[in-house]
Amino acid sequence: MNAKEIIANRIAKEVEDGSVVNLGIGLPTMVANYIPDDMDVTLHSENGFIGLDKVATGDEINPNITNAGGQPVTVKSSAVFFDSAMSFALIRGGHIDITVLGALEVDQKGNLANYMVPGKMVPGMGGAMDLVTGAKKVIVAMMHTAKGTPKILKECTLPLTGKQVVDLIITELAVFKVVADGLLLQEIHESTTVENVLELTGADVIVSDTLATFA
Amino acid sequence: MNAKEIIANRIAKEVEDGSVVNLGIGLPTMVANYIPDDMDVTLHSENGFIGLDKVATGDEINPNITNAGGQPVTVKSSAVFFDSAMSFALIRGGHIDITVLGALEVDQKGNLANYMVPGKMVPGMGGAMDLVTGAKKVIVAMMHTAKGTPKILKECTLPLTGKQVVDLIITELAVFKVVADGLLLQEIHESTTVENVLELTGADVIVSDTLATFA
Amino acid sequence: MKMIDVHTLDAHIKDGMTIMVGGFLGAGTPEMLVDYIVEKGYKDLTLICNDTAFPDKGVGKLVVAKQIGKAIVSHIGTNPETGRQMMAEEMEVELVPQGSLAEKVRCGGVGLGGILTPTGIGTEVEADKTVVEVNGEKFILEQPLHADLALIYASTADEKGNLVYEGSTKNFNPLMAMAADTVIAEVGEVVPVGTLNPDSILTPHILVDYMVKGA
Amino acid sequence: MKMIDVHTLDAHIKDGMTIMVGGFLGAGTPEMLVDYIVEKGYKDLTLICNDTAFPDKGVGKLVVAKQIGKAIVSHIGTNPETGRQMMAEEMEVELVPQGSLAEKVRCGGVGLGGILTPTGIGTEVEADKTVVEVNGEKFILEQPLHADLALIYASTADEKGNLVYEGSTKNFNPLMAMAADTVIAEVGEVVPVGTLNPDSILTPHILVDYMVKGA
Repeated sequence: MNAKEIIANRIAKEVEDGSVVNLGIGLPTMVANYIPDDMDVTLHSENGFIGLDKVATGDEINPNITNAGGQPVTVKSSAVFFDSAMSFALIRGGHIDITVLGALEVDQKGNLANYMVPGKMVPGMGGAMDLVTGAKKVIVAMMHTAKGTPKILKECTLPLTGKQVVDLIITELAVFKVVADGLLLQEIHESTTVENVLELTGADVIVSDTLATFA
Repeated sequence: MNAKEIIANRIAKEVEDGSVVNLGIGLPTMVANYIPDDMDVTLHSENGFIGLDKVATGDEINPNITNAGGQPVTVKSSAVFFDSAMSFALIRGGHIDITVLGALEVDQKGNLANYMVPGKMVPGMGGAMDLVTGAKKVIVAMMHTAKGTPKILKECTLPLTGKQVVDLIITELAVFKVVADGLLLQEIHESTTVENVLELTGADVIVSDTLATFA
Repeated sequence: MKMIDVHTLDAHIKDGMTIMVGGFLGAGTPEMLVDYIVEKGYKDLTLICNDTAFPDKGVGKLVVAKQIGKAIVSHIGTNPETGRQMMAEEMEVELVPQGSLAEKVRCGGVGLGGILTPTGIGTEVEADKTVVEVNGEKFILEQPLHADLALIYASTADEKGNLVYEGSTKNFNPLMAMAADTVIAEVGEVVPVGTLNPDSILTPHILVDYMVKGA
Repeated sequence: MKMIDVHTLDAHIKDGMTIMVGGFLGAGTPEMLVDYIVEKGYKDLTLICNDTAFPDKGVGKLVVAKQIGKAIVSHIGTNPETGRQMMAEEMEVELVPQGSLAEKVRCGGVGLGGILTPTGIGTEVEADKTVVEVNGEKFILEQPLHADLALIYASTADEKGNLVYEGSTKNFNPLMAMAADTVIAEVGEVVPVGTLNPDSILTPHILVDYMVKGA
């Protein structure tokens, strides 16, 4: 597995049978590939449905059924379509169990920045601000550093997507839980060391007494 | 025609082709009987649909299609059903052209009282407060007096359903328009006189220069 | 499986609970669930419903059986027993304009802290509520309602719990399905997954905890 | 008849207007109506839409043609031209969290003065907005959006203007249908009145002013 596959695979293990999950565009979307087929997981698509299945190909393509990235997709037989108010009713109302999003920066207070770099790149928050506010569990999925520069910080420098909202940070090197005093390093990837993770992390890290490794 | 029929018949003349109308329970409901069949009028039912037709009888009865009084009704082929949030979205959002309601009291400022008599009778406002707030035109349909006691007053004494909301007051004796200085008497029933109307009205009345009669 | 026997309901109900019950004058009320609560005699319930229906229909039966400590409703006029208990101070009644009630339930379900409505300005509804002025216009801040338990009725469900409400039985049912810790749906018919039109499902299965097969 | 030819649209559009356009990354956007506005070169438009789609799709074409003075959207990342014009100060962009945007449009359509949302608390979205504290929790007061013109897309309409939106094309379309002075729907197919399922119609005909037959 490459780094992104390692992240997606590890995040998939956070998903429980019966849960409702929203996967952000890009890397988070890959999580779906690692959820066991026999598990009853409902994927929510912020553009207006639950029951997202996979990217459509060939005859499956219906221009009226697309995902939050605008791609034609297929849906499960139990899918339900609704408008944007209802889609965010589900998000803000606490009806989504897990949301997985990417990050530009994340910090030890659980702050997340992922929607703009002032003066450079301003994609906009889309549904991310509502997702981090409303979902029961917020998981950040990202490469541990930006070409060696830490993205996990004591305090975010970029405009925030959400304040004190992140529950878990999962990278190709580590799994952190956001706790009161900083980030609790719960797992490291089998290919790395605690020292290496600490070096590449710009936040206060507490190494768990029960530190485990993941593959 | 009896008094109520006179009122319903006169109110029906306020309804224009293409308009959307909400008729309250009781006397206002009778207005529907006097709207010409060739007129395209859409009746809104606050419990959740547009396209109300008439009270259902025999085989027409479907317990899942009832009006705001709980009676089974039939609907037009263009009917649309929705939940209570959408029903009041239409009401509050200004998408209803006319609402016709009964009154316990109405006054020359356009205040309406029709939902309770403290200590005696408290049916509740139901949808009336939203209707008088949101409908483009609010018509009060009522008997001119309560057994001789004026119901049209300088100022309501009962708790208000709405403040400065009434546009027209139509009784078996008169049609009043609520204007800045009081009530403008626009029409009297052919069976009565201005003097009689004034005697039975407890408000400041301005008799229109173009006073007309209705049948 | 979400399908349960009505006799297992006791696991989800207790005295003093706040319950939402769908229906408008009984239309769209889960009568079997209501009957079970009457049979088992749960008491001191706070009831959130559009109205208190009729003495022998819908939630009116709970009033007659003196099981309601407080009712939050828009209308009680069709159930004289509600008025009697209210006057005798045996039961508390909080009257809410119907459109505001719908929005309050919606707020509770969609994660909003409240809405600003013009409905009720200048009336007794203003009392004890915060009035907010926005751009020179006055609005009442109506706060969310949330319940421990929502009892709803749907004409048709699929085996996964997606719900379709026929005709005017929708009313408060889809709103309440979002606004309670536990949602139990009495359903008229159960069909296989994939049979329902995914564009007609107002309540996605992720909102429904249990289902009881109704009459 | 509500059905009009696209070439008669000029009666309803002018420079400087505020327009709402349905669609999510172009899915559910009335492409024919957008193309007509591009063709006729209307300018200084204020655009309310979920996003600015792609340069060659949906409302993205209006951006590329420099017809937008201000865009109120949740996301611009898929249309580099929006970012360029924003940086160059050729166009103003107001970014709104998607769930808040949906509620703002809804408020404009349903007669509410605003909603209180937790989304955006602690972020730059708070700037210039009123923060209201209710029961110790902070919320942003998001105010209504209303437009001069809403351009929406529906898969199927009946001859009276009832609209059914297939799959994920719903998004903002049903919300915008409530929130504009004039509502024009581009429809894929027109069927006789009575053919549509009255429980699947998200936009009742009373909200639709005109229809154009789309591709």
